[in-house]
Amino acid sequence: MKAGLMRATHPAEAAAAHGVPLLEVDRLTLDFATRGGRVKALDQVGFTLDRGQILGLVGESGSGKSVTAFAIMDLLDQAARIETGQIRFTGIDLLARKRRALKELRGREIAMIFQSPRTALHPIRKVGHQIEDVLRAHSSVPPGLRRQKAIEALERVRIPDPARRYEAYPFELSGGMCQRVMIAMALSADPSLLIADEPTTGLDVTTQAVIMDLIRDLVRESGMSVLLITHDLAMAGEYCDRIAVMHAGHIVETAPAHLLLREPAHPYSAKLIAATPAKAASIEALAAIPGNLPDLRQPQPPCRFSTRCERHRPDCDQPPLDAARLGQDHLVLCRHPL
Amino acid sequence: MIVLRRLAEAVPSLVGVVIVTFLLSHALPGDPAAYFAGPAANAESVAEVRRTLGLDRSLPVQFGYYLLDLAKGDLGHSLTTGQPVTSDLLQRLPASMELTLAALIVAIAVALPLGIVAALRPNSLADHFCRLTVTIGAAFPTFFVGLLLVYLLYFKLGLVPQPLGRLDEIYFTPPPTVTGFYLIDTLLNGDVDAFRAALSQLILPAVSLALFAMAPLARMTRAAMLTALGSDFVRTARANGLPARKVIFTYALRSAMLSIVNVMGMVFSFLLGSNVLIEQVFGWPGIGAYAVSAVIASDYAAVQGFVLMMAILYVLLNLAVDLAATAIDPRVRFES
Amino acid sequence: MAVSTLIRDTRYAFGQNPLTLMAAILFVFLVACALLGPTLVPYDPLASDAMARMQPPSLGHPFGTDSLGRDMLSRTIVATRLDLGMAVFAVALSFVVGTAMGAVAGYLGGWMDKVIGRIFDTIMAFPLFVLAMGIVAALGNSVINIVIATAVINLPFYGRFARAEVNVRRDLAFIEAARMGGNGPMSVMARHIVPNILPPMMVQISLNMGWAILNAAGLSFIGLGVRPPEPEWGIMVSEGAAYIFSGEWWTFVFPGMALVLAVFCFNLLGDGLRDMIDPRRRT
Amino acid sequence: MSDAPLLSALGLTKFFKVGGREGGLLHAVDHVDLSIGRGESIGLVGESGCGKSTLARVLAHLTPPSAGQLRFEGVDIGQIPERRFASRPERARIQMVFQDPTESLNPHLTVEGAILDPIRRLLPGMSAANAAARVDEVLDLVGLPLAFKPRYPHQLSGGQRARVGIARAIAVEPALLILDEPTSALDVSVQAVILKLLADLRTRLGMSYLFVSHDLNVVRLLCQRVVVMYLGKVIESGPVERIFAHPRHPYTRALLAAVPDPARRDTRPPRLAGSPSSPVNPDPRVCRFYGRCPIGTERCAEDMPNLRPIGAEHLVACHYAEQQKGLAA
Repeated sequence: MKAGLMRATHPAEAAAAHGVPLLEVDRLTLDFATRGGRVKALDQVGFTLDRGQILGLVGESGSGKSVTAFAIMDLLDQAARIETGQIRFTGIDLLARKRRALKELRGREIAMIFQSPRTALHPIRKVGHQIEDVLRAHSSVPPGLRRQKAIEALERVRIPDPARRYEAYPFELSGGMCQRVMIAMALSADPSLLIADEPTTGLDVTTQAVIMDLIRDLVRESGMSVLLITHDLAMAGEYCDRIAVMHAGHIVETAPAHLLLREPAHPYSAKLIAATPAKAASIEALAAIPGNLPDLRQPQPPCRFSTRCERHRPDCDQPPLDAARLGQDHLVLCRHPL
Repeated sequence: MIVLRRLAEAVPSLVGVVIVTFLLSHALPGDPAAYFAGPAANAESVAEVRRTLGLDRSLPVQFGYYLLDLAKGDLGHSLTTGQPVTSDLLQRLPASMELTLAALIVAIAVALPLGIVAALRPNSLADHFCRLTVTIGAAFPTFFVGLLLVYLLYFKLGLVPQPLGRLDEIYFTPPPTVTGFYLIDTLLNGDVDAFRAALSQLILPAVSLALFAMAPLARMTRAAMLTALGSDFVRTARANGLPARKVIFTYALRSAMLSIVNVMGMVFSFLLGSNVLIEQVFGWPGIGAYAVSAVIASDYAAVQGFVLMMAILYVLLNLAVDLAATAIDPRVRFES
Repeated sequence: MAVSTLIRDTRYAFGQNPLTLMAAILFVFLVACALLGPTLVPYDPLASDAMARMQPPSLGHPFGTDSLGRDMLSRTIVATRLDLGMAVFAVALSFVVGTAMGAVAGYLGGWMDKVIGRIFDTIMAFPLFVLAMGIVAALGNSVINIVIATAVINLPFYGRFARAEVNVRRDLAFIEAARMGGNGPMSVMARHIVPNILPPMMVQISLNMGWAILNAAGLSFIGLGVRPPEPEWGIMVSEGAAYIFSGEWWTFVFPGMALVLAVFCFNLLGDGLRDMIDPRRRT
Repeated sequence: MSDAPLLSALGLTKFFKVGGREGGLLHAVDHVDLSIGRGESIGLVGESGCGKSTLARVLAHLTPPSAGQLRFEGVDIGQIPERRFASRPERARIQMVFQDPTESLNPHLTVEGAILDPIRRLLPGMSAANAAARVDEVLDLVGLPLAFKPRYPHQLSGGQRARVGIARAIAVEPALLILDEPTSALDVSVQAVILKLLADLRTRLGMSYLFVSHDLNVVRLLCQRVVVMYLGKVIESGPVERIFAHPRHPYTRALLAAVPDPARRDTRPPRLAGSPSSPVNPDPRVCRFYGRCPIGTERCAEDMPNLRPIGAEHLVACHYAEQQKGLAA
């Protein structure tokens, strides 16, 4: 934990005092150069995340949820180009800042964990040393105390016998254990935002539950915020405060989790919920979504779901399409919401 | 423990090597006795050779004698020098080793940084330069590169001494033998001028050899670094905000080293083989040049001895590479 | 792969990498020299001319003449057939034998795999050029034996490659699916595995050709195999090397450059093919 | 005959040798009894490494069992070597749909070629014209337009590839279709379509399904009976409604409690700690779940519980199955 004195100058703290959300993504538009032309991967993506909240970014593969996270982390590959938009962290636009200034934020204020934890850790470096690498980069922990701090970090993510695990290599640990190590690394600099990109994909369902419980507990303990990226609506429903649904580079709906699952306003959200086996009472009740994801190399109508939508009307094709506010905290990108 | 196991694993290779060299000299079409007797022999001397070599006995018995001789370190006598092949080879070995190791060091010193820089900025100028150098380097036969360098740097520009051996013995005296490596022995002897002279003799053959060995090294370094840099764990390191140096060296390079060490075996194979050609070009008094004159003179025992010694050397080098890989990769250590 | 995508990928590979296109043109040129060489050249490559010894490159003799007054251009071009021929036969031999051995070892496993693996290991336990020297020295000094020696030292590359490729694919889901569909081991091999490993094998062949050329030339450079006055690049470089200290550079530079061009061409082609088949493995 | 199950396995066992000289035996499938009725749909669940995929492969005759009996339509097929099995009528009767639709299609075969291959080999009596008609028929069954016949796998979407995989398997009219996580590589929306297709095909063609999955919700929707495996052993089996409502084995309970459910928001069901013990040379006296089990008594460490009936068609391998009613979830 950081000392009280440092806390006072903590940017996240200062931001909270002014009522600024921790993270605001605003009209982010981004495309990729591919062999088949430029792909508009994100179009006017926007959402906010407050302190101590878990926001679920839910969508099918190719919807742009990971790209959004990578844009926040400045981990995009060379083919990607951000056209417009802002990513504001504690009110400061990250895209306008210099690379160097960004580097200081990354890992310290914003940390990220990934899927398939076994390959996301250095295969031939002791996990304890990997945690120490992060400590060395971001904190003023004196070298003599780093080992102790690393073991504490392992303890914090409920790893039994942390002193022994400190010496372990990733291949000696189970997938769930590796994910905890990665969380320990991410949290060792006490970030105020954790981005979790499908953190339980590839893990068994029992391990998944343990990891998700852990993430929720850590949020409660430390007051950090989590951006949870997942394709699993049921999981987002169980663990997130708010959910943003993505479809083909658009955020089609944002709402409190319980509201979104109970009364989805966007036709795609509703279809997605009905297609989730967890929600269906029988196979007959399971709904199929007709058609395929649109080919983003082609020019798109204002609503990218329109070709698959049963509620499609002529005015759906009239630009511009802006998100409509249905309630206090309920936004939907549709002219004819449910 | 792991060292012992690796040693044990090298045994089958050595057995294979011994069997193949035996077969090459004893079981091939044609009359081995005629080979061993040399080109000047008549029917009687061939028969004599056949008897003394035991070639009139059955193959297994011959193999037994062969093993017995090997155990005694006896590889037969050379026709051209009249000396036992073993002592001929051992006397010339340090010259070859010095050249090979020097080439290896040059190759690594150039190829590794080149490969790393190319991988850090794919499709940049540095990358294209790396690709071009490597492709050209791999296309030039070592002996031709050697000749070109001699022609340009010695004959045309006079930058280096005449390519005749390890040291110009008219002006310099060879140092007393300690390691057999002139570069080290001259320094131990405190003779800086001789050191410089030995170095200037060594540079051209070592560079010619290195140019060819560089290609696989640089290629593998680039490929392994690219894989490592694109790997999930490097992304994690970046996301955790580790400094670039840390990401590149501790994270990417360390895991790339595994693949790089693995091509060392092939590099050694190239170096030891090309050594023969380069020694020929530069009049280097090593075992390669010895083998070439033996081949031309049909001095069979010498050729066989050379092949066997090279193979054993190679097996030992590979063993060292294996041990190095084991030291880098904990997964191998934990296998047992 | 469909023909249309193959054409598209080929055009992409050429477009991405003009060097590959250059290599393809060079390849055609080399093949033409190999096939038509003797009919194209201005002089008889074996005819010596005491009046025209050691002449530097000129209009009459673009590559100059050697110590016997033979035209270097004619000799260099005519040598293409022998040099490429040795490499082609050696590579073909090791491709056929090595792939068959490797595929059998990889698919059947068991003791066959162990024995074949041991053979490859033993070959690889030698520095390969040294083994080739030993084989030619033992078998006798002839062109055929150079081909055999070069084939033997290349065996493990094809064998191990084929074994690994078969091994990887043997457990792939589509092979299991083929077995579910009633394919026995032979038809799994012939219809489902071999067509899939052929493209990567082609890359291997192309990369291997350059190496085989170097190897054969290296052997003749030290006096094995090819005998004078037969025109062959390795031996021509070796002959020319004798005049290096008197400055007659053309005697070794032109045959040497021919070697370089040939090897360069096959290496580039191999890289290009690899790009075409798997852009991710680009190195 | 009509009462006899379509497939029955008795003491089916598959061991793998591991670890070189010391020679451990990995008990992937350890004395499993299982029967599949005609037209029945069975779900096989468990975490990765529990042996469910190996069991599916043994049942599909892709890998021979180490021991045990495997009867299919009254014939003991367990000991028939693969070479001969490939040409037996039973080969066509048992078919399989694989996990990854991309990896399970030969990249060099067109859609038509992929479906035609098993028809030609397994239905040798069929004429070329009939075989071609059969291809059209199954393409229609799985909802793929005939225009897709000349396409190669890389020209298809994930959902279309999954359909081709299913078409290939049902083309030879199997009685038993083994589905190894057929939708785990697919997106939710595509998964829903494929699941509905599978349910529809079963009612239309009357096949039996063995549905291997880690997703309990999918099994709930598609299967009548569920079999739960843990470390090579079947630890519970029974009708789907009963198992989901009243799981009796502590592992099954934990598994069900771990399935994400928005309704469970902010509750904290008991979680399983640690990971499974090693499947290599397990102690035959100790319950496989011992050490991770919240109950775990001395008895569990000395006497491995056998699968025993506890209700109608409901079998459990736990000494304390009866006391499990009141606990949690």
